[in-house]
Amino acid sequence: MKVLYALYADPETAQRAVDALHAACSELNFDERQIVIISGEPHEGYDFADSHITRRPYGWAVFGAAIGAGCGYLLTTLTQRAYPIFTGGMPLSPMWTDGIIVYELTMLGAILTALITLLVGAKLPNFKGVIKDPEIWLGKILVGVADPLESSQQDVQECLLGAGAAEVKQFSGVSD
Amino acid sequence: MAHKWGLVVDLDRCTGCEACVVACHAENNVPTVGKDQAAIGRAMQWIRVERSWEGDFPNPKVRFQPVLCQQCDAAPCEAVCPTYASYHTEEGLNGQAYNRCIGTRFCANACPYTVRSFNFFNPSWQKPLNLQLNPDVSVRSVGIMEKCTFCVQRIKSAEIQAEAEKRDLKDGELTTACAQSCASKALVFGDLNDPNSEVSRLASSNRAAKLMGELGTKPNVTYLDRGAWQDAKNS
Amino acid sequence: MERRNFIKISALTGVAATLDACRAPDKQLIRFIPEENLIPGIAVWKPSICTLCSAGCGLQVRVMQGDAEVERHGERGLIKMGLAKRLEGSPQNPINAGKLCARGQAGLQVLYHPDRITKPIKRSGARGSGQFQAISWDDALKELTSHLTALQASRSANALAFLARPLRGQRRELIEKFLTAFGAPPAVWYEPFDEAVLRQANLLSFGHAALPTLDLARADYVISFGADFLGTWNSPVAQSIGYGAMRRGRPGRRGKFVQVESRMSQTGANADEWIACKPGTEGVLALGIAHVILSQKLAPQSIASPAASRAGSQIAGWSAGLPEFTPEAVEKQTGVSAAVMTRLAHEMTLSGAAAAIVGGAPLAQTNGLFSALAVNALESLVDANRDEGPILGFTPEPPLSNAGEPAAPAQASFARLNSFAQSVLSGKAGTPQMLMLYDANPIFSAPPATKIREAIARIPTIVSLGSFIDETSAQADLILPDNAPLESWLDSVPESGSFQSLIGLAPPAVSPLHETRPMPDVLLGVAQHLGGDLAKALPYATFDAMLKAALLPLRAQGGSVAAKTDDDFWQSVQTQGGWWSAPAAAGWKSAAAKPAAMPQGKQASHALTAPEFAGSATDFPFYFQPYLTPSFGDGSTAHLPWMQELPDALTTAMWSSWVEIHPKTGAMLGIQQGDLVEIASQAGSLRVPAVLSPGIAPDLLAMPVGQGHENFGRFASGHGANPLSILAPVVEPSTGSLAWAATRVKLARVGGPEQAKLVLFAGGMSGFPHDEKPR
Amino acid sequence: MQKTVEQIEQDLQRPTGRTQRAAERIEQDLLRPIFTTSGKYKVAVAVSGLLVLAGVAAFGYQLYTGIGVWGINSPVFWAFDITNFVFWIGISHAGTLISAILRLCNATWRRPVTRCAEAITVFSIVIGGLIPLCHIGRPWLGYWLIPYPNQRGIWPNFRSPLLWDFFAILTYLTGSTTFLYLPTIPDFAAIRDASTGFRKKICRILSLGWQGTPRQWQRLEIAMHIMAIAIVPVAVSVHTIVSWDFSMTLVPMWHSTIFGPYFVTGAIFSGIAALILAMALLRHFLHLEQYLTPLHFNNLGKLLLTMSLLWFYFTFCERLTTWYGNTPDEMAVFWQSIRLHFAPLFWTMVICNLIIPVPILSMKRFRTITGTAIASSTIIVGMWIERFLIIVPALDHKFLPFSWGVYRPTWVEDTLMASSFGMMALLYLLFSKAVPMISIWEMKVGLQPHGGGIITTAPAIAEPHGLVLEGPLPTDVPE
Amino acid sequence: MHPEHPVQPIAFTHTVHLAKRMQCTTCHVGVSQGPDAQIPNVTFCMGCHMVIDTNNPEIKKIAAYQARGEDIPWVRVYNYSPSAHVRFNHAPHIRAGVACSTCHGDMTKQTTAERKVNLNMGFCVECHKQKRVSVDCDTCHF
Repeated sequence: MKVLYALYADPETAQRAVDALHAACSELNFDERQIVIISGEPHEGYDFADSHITRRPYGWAVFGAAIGAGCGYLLTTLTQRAYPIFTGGMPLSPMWTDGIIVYELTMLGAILTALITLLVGAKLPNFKGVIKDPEIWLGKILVGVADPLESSQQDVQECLLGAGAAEVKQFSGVSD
Repeated sequence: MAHKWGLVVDLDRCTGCEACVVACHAENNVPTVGKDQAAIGRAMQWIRVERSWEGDFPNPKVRFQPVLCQQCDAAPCEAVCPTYASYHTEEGLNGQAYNRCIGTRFCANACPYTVRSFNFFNPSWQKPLNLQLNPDVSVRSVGIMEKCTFCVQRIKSAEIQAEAEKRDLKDGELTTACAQSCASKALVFGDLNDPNSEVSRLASSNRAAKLMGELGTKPNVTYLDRGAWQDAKNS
Repeated sequence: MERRNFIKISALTGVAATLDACRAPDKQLIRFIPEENLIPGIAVWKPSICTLCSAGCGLQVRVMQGDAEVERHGERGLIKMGLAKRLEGSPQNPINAGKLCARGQAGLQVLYHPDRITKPIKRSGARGSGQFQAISWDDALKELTSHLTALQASRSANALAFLARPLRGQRRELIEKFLTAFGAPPAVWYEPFDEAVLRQANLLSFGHAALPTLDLARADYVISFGADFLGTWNSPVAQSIGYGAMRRGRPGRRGKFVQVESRMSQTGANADEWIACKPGTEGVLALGIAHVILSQKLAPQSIASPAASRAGSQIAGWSAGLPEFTPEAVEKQTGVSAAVMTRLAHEMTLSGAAAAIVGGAPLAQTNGLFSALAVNALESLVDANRDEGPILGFTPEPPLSNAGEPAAPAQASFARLNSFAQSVLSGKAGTPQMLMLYDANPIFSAPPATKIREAIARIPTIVSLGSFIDETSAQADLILPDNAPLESWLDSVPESGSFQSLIGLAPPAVSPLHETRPMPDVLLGVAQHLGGDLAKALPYATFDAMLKAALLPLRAQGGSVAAKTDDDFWQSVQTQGGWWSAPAAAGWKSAAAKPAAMPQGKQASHALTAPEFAGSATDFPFYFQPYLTPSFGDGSTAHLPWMQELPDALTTAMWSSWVEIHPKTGAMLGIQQGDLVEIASQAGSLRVPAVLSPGIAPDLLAMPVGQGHENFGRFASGHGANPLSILAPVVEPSTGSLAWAATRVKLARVGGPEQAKLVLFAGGMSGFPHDEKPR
Repeated sequence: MQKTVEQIEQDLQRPTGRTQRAAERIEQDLLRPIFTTSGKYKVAVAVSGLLVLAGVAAFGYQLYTGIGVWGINSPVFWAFDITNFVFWIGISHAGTLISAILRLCNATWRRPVTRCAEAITVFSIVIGGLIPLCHIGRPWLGYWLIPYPNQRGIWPNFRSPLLWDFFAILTYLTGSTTFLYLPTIPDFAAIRDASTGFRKKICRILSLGWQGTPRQWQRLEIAMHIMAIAIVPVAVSVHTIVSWDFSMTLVPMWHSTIFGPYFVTGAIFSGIAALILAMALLRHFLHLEQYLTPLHFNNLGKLLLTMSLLWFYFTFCERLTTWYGNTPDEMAVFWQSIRLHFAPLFWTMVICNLIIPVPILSMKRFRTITGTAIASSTIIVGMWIERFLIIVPALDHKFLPFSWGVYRPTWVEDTLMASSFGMMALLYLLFSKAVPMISIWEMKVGLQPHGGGIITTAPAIAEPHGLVLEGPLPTDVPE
Repeated sequence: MHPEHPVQPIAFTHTVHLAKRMQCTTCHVGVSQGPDAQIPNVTFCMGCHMVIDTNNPEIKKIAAYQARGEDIPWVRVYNYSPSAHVRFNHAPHIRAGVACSTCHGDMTKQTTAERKVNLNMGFCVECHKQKRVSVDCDTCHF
């Protein structure tokens, strides 16, 4: 995977670069998804940071919680009926004590689904094609285009430089 | 109708001779723990004779009270056991499955009567004392909680015998080791579901009371209070 | 690999599991061919007799098949044999009717005790060093017979002494016949607490020199002067059965029980009314009550009855109505108020069947006989001429000539031991050259003044026939170990406890575990070997032959065993565990009830003498009462772990001994619960933890007997202290028996609870009376 | 081999803008403890390692001989073991609760505090989870608590509070580990890029190939938001369930409704104290003076003050209702701790938890770093005693006076307790070597002028509140 | 734990004995009366083998044992680990008509006995449930 990119010091210039790339993507025939944006920290409130997507997928967590609750209920009731052993003059699976276990598994379900949705959503763990540049960790924002066509490489560089980058770099090959 | 084993302890007959304590040790392989362990409060007794003083010289009063597992119907020790070592059997006993016990000791803390003994070390019977061990009862190892089982091995063998002879268990045919050895007949064992058994008759006497019955544990051991001399008529 | 094992081994901490699994398996012992064919897992109940106290209760032994490590022709191996698993009372025995006391249950631990001597041993080190080496039975018997023949050869047959616990039955017959045939003096029958005073008193009052049998089940009122009849006195199991019936056995009737003692015993704890009186004045109190009955004519018919006149005549001033025992005078001496005495007198005479019994500490005073006679007089007043017979009676004599009962009145144990010891120490001609021991431990249980330890040390050869090494048998040169009671033929002639005359008989319940031989067979073997009139006197090869010969005449008596031929009789006597006369015939109206005829000649009536105590009241301010406990008795069962770990009824102490002190006395001397205190008398001193208890008179100290062994097996040695070791040799003059409650002591605190190391079962309850009312 | 400090400083040697200079400064300060191991660190690891080894040896001895080597007896079947269990589960509450609540209400000063707190939580819940397995009589059968299908057809008894404990700790452990791990993913990526050799390989895996695309940041933000919401009720439920181990029984002074909130308060109380202590130590040894500023200690001190008063409120409620109700069984236990055998311990507890901390924490002048540290250490001691005084006196004097008991600890129990502290220290030290104790990217977000998002939405002033970068950068090159 | 294939001192052949139409209870006498199915001792074996097949080397071994006064040290095949605290009782099972092969496998195909059937708790509980017998814990564990 070959990436042509440039480093911008602050979010505003990065935003301009991204807008420029968006504008130029049709005629330089590369797709919007090929635009690569990497930053060392989240930049809230900028378009390029997809922060406008307001959909907060709590749905998955609630769904996971429901699964957890189901598992809790099945676990506590079916197991007692499988081998009924009476204790303390209580019913086999009293509602109150089973409720505690159902509650715990509900929360466990929620937590695990939160974790899973993160990993799926952020397409982790993927070890291929990790773009590395030490400067990201110094507050710079990397904007670039992945695998531009030979023909449009030059135009992409101009576009990046036009937005205010000092230089255009190239990243190629598989990360170590 | 399933049996519901119960015991009546007549405090007016109990003389505090502790024959029941030794009979229980002999019948159920309860170990002796030696002087040092006994000194830190680890002597193991499934039935103990509690003694309490009242008043002072020259007329002190003493009260003996044998205390053993009350086989409660709503036993606080059963619900808290995580592995069903402590549970309620079909015959109204508070069962203790030694193999399931992992030694959390929660049951002993939950029991208001403190009648559960714990094997802090592997019990040892120096040869040939081990020849005395009763083969009908298992020998518990370190880390296991044990308690009075109403001599469940005697109950089981009597039931198997009765079933072999295709008849019902007669009242008095089956008794626990402590009730068998009690000279003054203070301990009477029997089936509470059988209305005309001796234990049912005694349990309905007007002297009957439960040890700490107000805790709601519904014990199956009934204590007959010790009447004063004058009211001999309403025994 | 089964999944469960895989989980277990790979479980969180495999360390324990692996250590467990790789423990070296028992080295593979060879297996012997079983000698009995029992069905494994099925229990067989065999009759036997309990020998751990003199009550002679009948046992049934649960025998099941099990693997035992035994030695057969020199090789150790496993064998499937019948093993005793549990002892229960034998249901048909009239004494204990299926019941058994705490000590009786522990008979099993005597059989399987790890410290039992397993084969004959010969002393290899210095005497008392405890070094023995095993020898074969043949060498042991050869050595024993060589010693005996040497004595016979040197015309000093009277140099053989035999020291044993007072036995009853054919074993006593065997020893007496052996000694007379050998030409040796009669055996020294010794036990520390032998109730000789009570037998003498009963002989005078009722004409029977025996301990009384109490029919408590019919009693409505029992007053007991010091007798611990529910714990250690006389026949505890029979009396407990009676007590249970007295309390709640008869709907609508509940007997009252009054205890008079200065230290609350386990029996006293069950009393409706507990009366403390000064030690030694119990007899005076009884006469005070008798005075009220006589003066107010509360029981007119019985006053005139022959029994009352016989028992009463023993007391000076009886016919004059006991003028010097007015309640006020008695109150000054005993500390019990006159009002209580009059009330007791009225209650006793109005409440149906009443009885007065005496035993224990009151008789262990210099005026013990007087106290016994006084209580017997009161007993005859309230218990005489009732149509269904008195509460206090005597077991009828067994209809056998040689039943093995001691000739009445037997000399007191202490007197016999003392004279034996003095004769040995005096070194005159004819002093014993050889001593044979059987089940007696005087070095532990005799007061130091007898100097029995030095006396025994002086005897050249000592042979023990017991099965344990205790303080006395440790001095032996040769030990021929006896079988355990459950492994031998047993017979018993109980002195009291049942209203039918009774002879217990039981075959061995289990076959011998070690290379031991029963003591009677050893003596019979030696007798045959020595020949002469010994062989003629004891013409039996084994002890059961002797038993059979002795008991066959009973077939004619009918009783509990009906059999046509001798063999049938012999079989059914064994299966029943003994012979007893039919209940109806033996009933109350027989000779037991009527007092024996008045002996001719003027009976010397006894006047009150004040009790004397060893040690002046100023140097030794406290009375001292050693008391018996159900678990140890005179210390002979202290080696059983169940007994050591059985909490004492009143103090809940275990594995240790203690002294009971009244809290006020303790406070005065700065003694808290569990402190280490020193008790000193004229004869010695000992250190022991203190237990503050409300059930004891402030001027009295009480200590349990049984602990303080220095050499009695792994469970008994080194625990507690022995109160008998500080007793002064005060004796009751008429019988010569030891007045073990007549020693005064002084008390001082010497340490805290850490040094004392008192072990209480009710650990947390340091003080008493705690304010919570029991549930 | 790890890069030395000098090498890093070479790599970072580039002219940067002012915020870059601050970000660079953060990068350096927070990565320094990872790459440099000072002598003191080695000594600390050695000591705590020794303690842990002693604990393992003591446990091996207990396993081989039997649990009788402890001082527990009848009726005191629980003592040091469950005291330590409740103590460590209590300590674990502060971490997640504080960082979750502070995250939810966007307190800007929380940034340097969150990871220290979450680390305490995870390690103390690990130790707390280990203790029940070591205190049972037959530890090799501990796996029976897990509801796994087996040929016997027997499942655990779900009505037992110990099973609730198992599930609660399971959930809380998963929750708090995730809550700790998620924000460290970007930091692992930073370390991955800044390190070589073995550490690089580890961090490559641990960072799960994190790049930093806006989509990833946004997903991380959402996950953290859900976690923060979910972890708070779980934390509260864990210690309530631990309190139900006691209040479900009939034991006098255990069977009371106040135990749930009382234990949760005590947990947060001891948790914050532990957090303050940990932060004070980190600040001193890892030279994070500029990140963990007196402001943090001031805020946490105020929180500690409120918790101290709340704790006293609950203790007072419980004791008053017992005394006023005056039932004989309860009073037997009550007098044990107020006046009799356990009185000295009880009053030391009150002094440690109330009389020393409240004056220190209520006056701003004393609420300095050392002040809060002193208060926290006494509170930690006080709270351990409080758990001990809940368990032992109640078991000692339970119902029937005949079977009252006396408890004395043995050396095995003391060693196990000391080794639990040793294990906490060891885990914390190793963690501080593996991961930056303060989250780097969160600090950088703090630098952003207007910062956005749940993690960033606070109106951050240019200088993150409290972070004043005085003095020259160590790598400053004269312009 | 129990070896999968226990090696016995005498290669006893159940096959041969069962072929001779002997019943299990001929040797295992105690099975219908008590908890243990008794293993007979050497005198019981020699009762027949005094005359039958005396020159078989295995029978000579038995005679040697008897001569030395020793019993045959059979290696135990069926037993529960002590930590299982199981009190198995043969008699009620035999009275209830449970065939020996149900638990011990088809002995006609086995020389020395081996644990062909996996006698774990599931096996027993399943059978008890089918036969409507109590599966209460204290039926087997006490």
